[in-house]
Amino acid sequence: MSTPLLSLTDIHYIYAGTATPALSGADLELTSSSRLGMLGHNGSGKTTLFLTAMGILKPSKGTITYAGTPLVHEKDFRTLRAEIGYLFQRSDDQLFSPTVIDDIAFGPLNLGKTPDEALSIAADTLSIVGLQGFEHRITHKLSGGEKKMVALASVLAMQPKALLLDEPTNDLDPATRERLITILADLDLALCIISHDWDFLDKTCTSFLNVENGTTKPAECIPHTHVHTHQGGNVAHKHD
Amino acid sequence: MSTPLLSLTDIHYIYAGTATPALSGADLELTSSSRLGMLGHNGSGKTTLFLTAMGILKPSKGTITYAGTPLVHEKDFRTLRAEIGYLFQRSDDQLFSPTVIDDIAFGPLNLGKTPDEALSIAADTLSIVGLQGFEHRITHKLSGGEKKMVALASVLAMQPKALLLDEPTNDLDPATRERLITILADLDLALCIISHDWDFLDKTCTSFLNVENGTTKPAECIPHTHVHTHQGGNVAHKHD
Amino acid sequence: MTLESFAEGTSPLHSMDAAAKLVAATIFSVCTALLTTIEAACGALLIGLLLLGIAKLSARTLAKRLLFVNAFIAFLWLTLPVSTAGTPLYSWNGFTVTHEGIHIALLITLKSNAIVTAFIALLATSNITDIGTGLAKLRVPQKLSLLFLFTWRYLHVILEEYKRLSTAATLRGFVPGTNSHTYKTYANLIAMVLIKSHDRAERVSNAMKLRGFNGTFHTLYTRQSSPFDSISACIIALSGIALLAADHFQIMELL
Amino acid sequence: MHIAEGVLPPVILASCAALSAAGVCIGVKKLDYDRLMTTAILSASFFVASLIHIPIGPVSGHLILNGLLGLLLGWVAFPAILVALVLQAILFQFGGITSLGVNTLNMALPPVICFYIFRPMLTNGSTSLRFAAFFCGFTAVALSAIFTSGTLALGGDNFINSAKILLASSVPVMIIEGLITAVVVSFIAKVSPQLFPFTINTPQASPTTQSAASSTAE
Repeated sequence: MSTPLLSLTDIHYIYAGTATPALSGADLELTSSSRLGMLGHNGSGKTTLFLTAMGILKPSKGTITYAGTPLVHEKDFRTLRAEIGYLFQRSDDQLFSPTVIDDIAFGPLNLGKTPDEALSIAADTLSIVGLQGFEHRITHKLSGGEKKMVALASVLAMQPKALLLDEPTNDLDPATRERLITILADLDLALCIISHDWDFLDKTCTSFLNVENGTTKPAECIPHTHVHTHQGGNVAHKHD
Repeated sequence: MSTPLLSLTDIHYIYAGTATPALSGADLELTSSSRLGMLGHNGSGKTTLFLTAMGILKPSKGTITYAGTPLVHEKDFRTLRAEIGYLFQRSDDQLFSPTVIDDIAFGPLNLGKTPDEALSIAADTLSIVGLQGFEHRITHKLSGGEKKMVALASVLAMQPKALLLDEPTNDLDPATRERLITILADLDLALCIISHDWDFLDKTCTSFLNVENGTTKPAECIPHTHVHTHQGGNVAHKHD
Repeated sequence: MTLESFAEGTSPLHSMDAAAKLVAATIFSVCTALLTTIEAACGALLIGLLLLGIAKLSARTLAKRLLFVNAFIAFLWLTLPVSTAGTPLYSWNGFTVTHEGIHIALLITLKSNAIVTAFIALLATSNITDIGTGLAKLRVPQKLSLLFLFTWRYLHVILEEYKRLSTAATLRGFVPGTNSHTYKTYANLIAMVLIKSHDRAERVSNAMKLRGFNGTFHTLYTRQSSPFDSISACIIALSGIALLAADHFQIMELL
Repeated sequence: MHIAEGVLPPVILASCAALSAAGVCIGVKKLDYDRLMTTAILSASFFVASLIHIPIGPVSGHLILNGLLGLLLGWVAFPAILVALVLQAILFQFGGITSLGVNTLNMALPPVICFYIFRPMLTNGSTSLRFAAFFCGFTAVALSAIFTSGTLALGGDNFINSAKILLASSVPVMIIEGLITAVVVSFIAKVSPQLFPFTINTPQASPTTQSAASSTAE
């Protein structure tokens, strides 16, 4: 096992105005070669754990360590944010520039790249996600699948060491979903993926974590999804 | 088979500024006892078909008939809108009133009920969705699940003959999802449900329609989801 | 993020009908704004503080809020005493502080704080939804009261939308500074929020149409104010009017 | 730029309230029920913009964006701003009941004026879109600052110094509002021009001037 890149220990978090804590003692560890799938119901705390890792939510208790350094204050998270990419569940929450190129160049510019460097990085990243020539398209008018790929490109443009992906296959058509699996497989970085799409997790991850009621435990076994079609689906019946 | 309540034939629609039509020859038929599940990928045209049925989008070609009368102009759709309820994918788009009671009474008042009648309908409807006493709660302070239930109540308050539901289980926690299944099963009206949640469709519908690239075809069989767990899920492997 | 800092509470002012409080606050504020004597302004401030006492609000939040309101007043204290002509009180380096200058600055301070304290005690103790309903009951044009209520309803949705976009910017290494990249980024965030808001407005309008809306809002509100509410509102309003009368006839000076 | 309660003499408060009432009446007349929701959601987004603090050197200021509001709403800016000011008064005690009229007038009249000055420029494309939008944002805030200091100065000679300081301190805000309005207007013109109640002269897509890199390099 290599040394951990990111590690969260005993994280507690409660949203203001709610009674039950969203996280109560959750742990998460990523190494530079992790491919970790996160399973759990809606509201079990998966997204909260991601937002805590990125320093967006401040845990009431628990420690976050990145590359051996404990992170506490807002400023401490800047290096982490430069090196860990976060893909939002809804691309509409992630993309806010008029054109694709603006959005992709945004991260590199924040990291201090020159406009010319940012442009060439953007062009490279677009070709990784298979959207060559999309530079001047209007982000708001892209299809759901295209938006997801632009969002991924905008994160990859920061040349991160790890990616956190929140429900990346929601709203994807099957072709884009397949393309995403291929792209992720080719990336040489750590992945941590929240998904309800077990088949997708099976194809992209090598270890799994169960999140339940705000706590985490490694999943020894992964539930698999099998889909079959059969006659008589229009008659009420049950499967076990 | 009873006579159709709503029928859409050969519907074509293209969004302004796009190249490919969203609908190209779609059909939909609901009888008063239909429980129809709509399957299809994102962008296949399911929501567009719903919006066309309600007269929000005007098809470039095709006919819409409600209770035997063809509908063409904006005015024609008033009866249909009074008798077919539409549950939006996002509850925040549907609930615009400051308090729950205002929202639920809105439909009945528009249908010409007196304030007193509207109040008593609202109380009844709230108890159907299990939110007794929520009348004076402030809408924006409700949880996601509560909002969905209030949105359902606001539609049921119009005492519709049919319901169109667009992705009703998105963002629902498992308990609210179960409650929704029970509520829908107890309703004595026609249902047409768009959902990616096959298990939910299986539990609520009796016939199914596939939507693909803007066309529809009845699904003879419904794909089922089966989940099993087994050891060794963390080792790469394949199932067929 | 809770915007209604004072709306939660159990005091008699919290449970009072918003329409009655609106009337009381308006009459009291107008009367106080018309006061010209220090004595009457002190009286108004006392009433304001008394109301605050009844409302039992969090002292910390209250102190912060009053401090903020007094920032503008403090700014007037810097200029008014030296730029008002009148009897010199004190001279320094060519600046002359006048008696009249101090008087007017003091009067403004008292009046301003009197109005604000009464306003917080009366209106910040209602939630916005009740105030909107109160406005409707007071026959404010329906378009205005609905505009008020709908603005409040969607403020939260839009605030959340903005926060998600701004989080997205933070996560991609955005650190605001005084430079054109920062201003451009904020402008992009705002433009995106506006465009999404407009799209949302269209969906909401459709939702209204689908529930039979055809241009007329029907109202549910028939509730009358309780006698307790009316009497309390009258007392507050009358105290303001009494102060104004006292001020006008210079009763204080006669005493 | 809120004038606090208890500062101005009654005559000024009353006449400003009357003028505001007239403006609000015109706005309400022009606002039909079908556009009510759109207006409410836009005024909510402007309220949200006013909560955004933007760094200006060592301090920070909040956005006003009333020039942009004027372009999107015209006379309806009056009721929209009235609603926003009432909310600000109740929630944060910025201003109050007696100064509501003067504050509404000072904040809402400039956007209406800007609507009439800049709408023609943005429609016929005689001036560059960014340039016209910059001056729209700049002018609206400048006029608001002038009106606010003007009403303060009308309050008596002794307020003139305060008025001057207020005006001078608003200059950086005017420039930033101009910059932000310019970017927002060209963004909306490109992505969703139907937001404007008039036909906006959409800029021709020229890749070299529109890329992120070149515009941030300005």
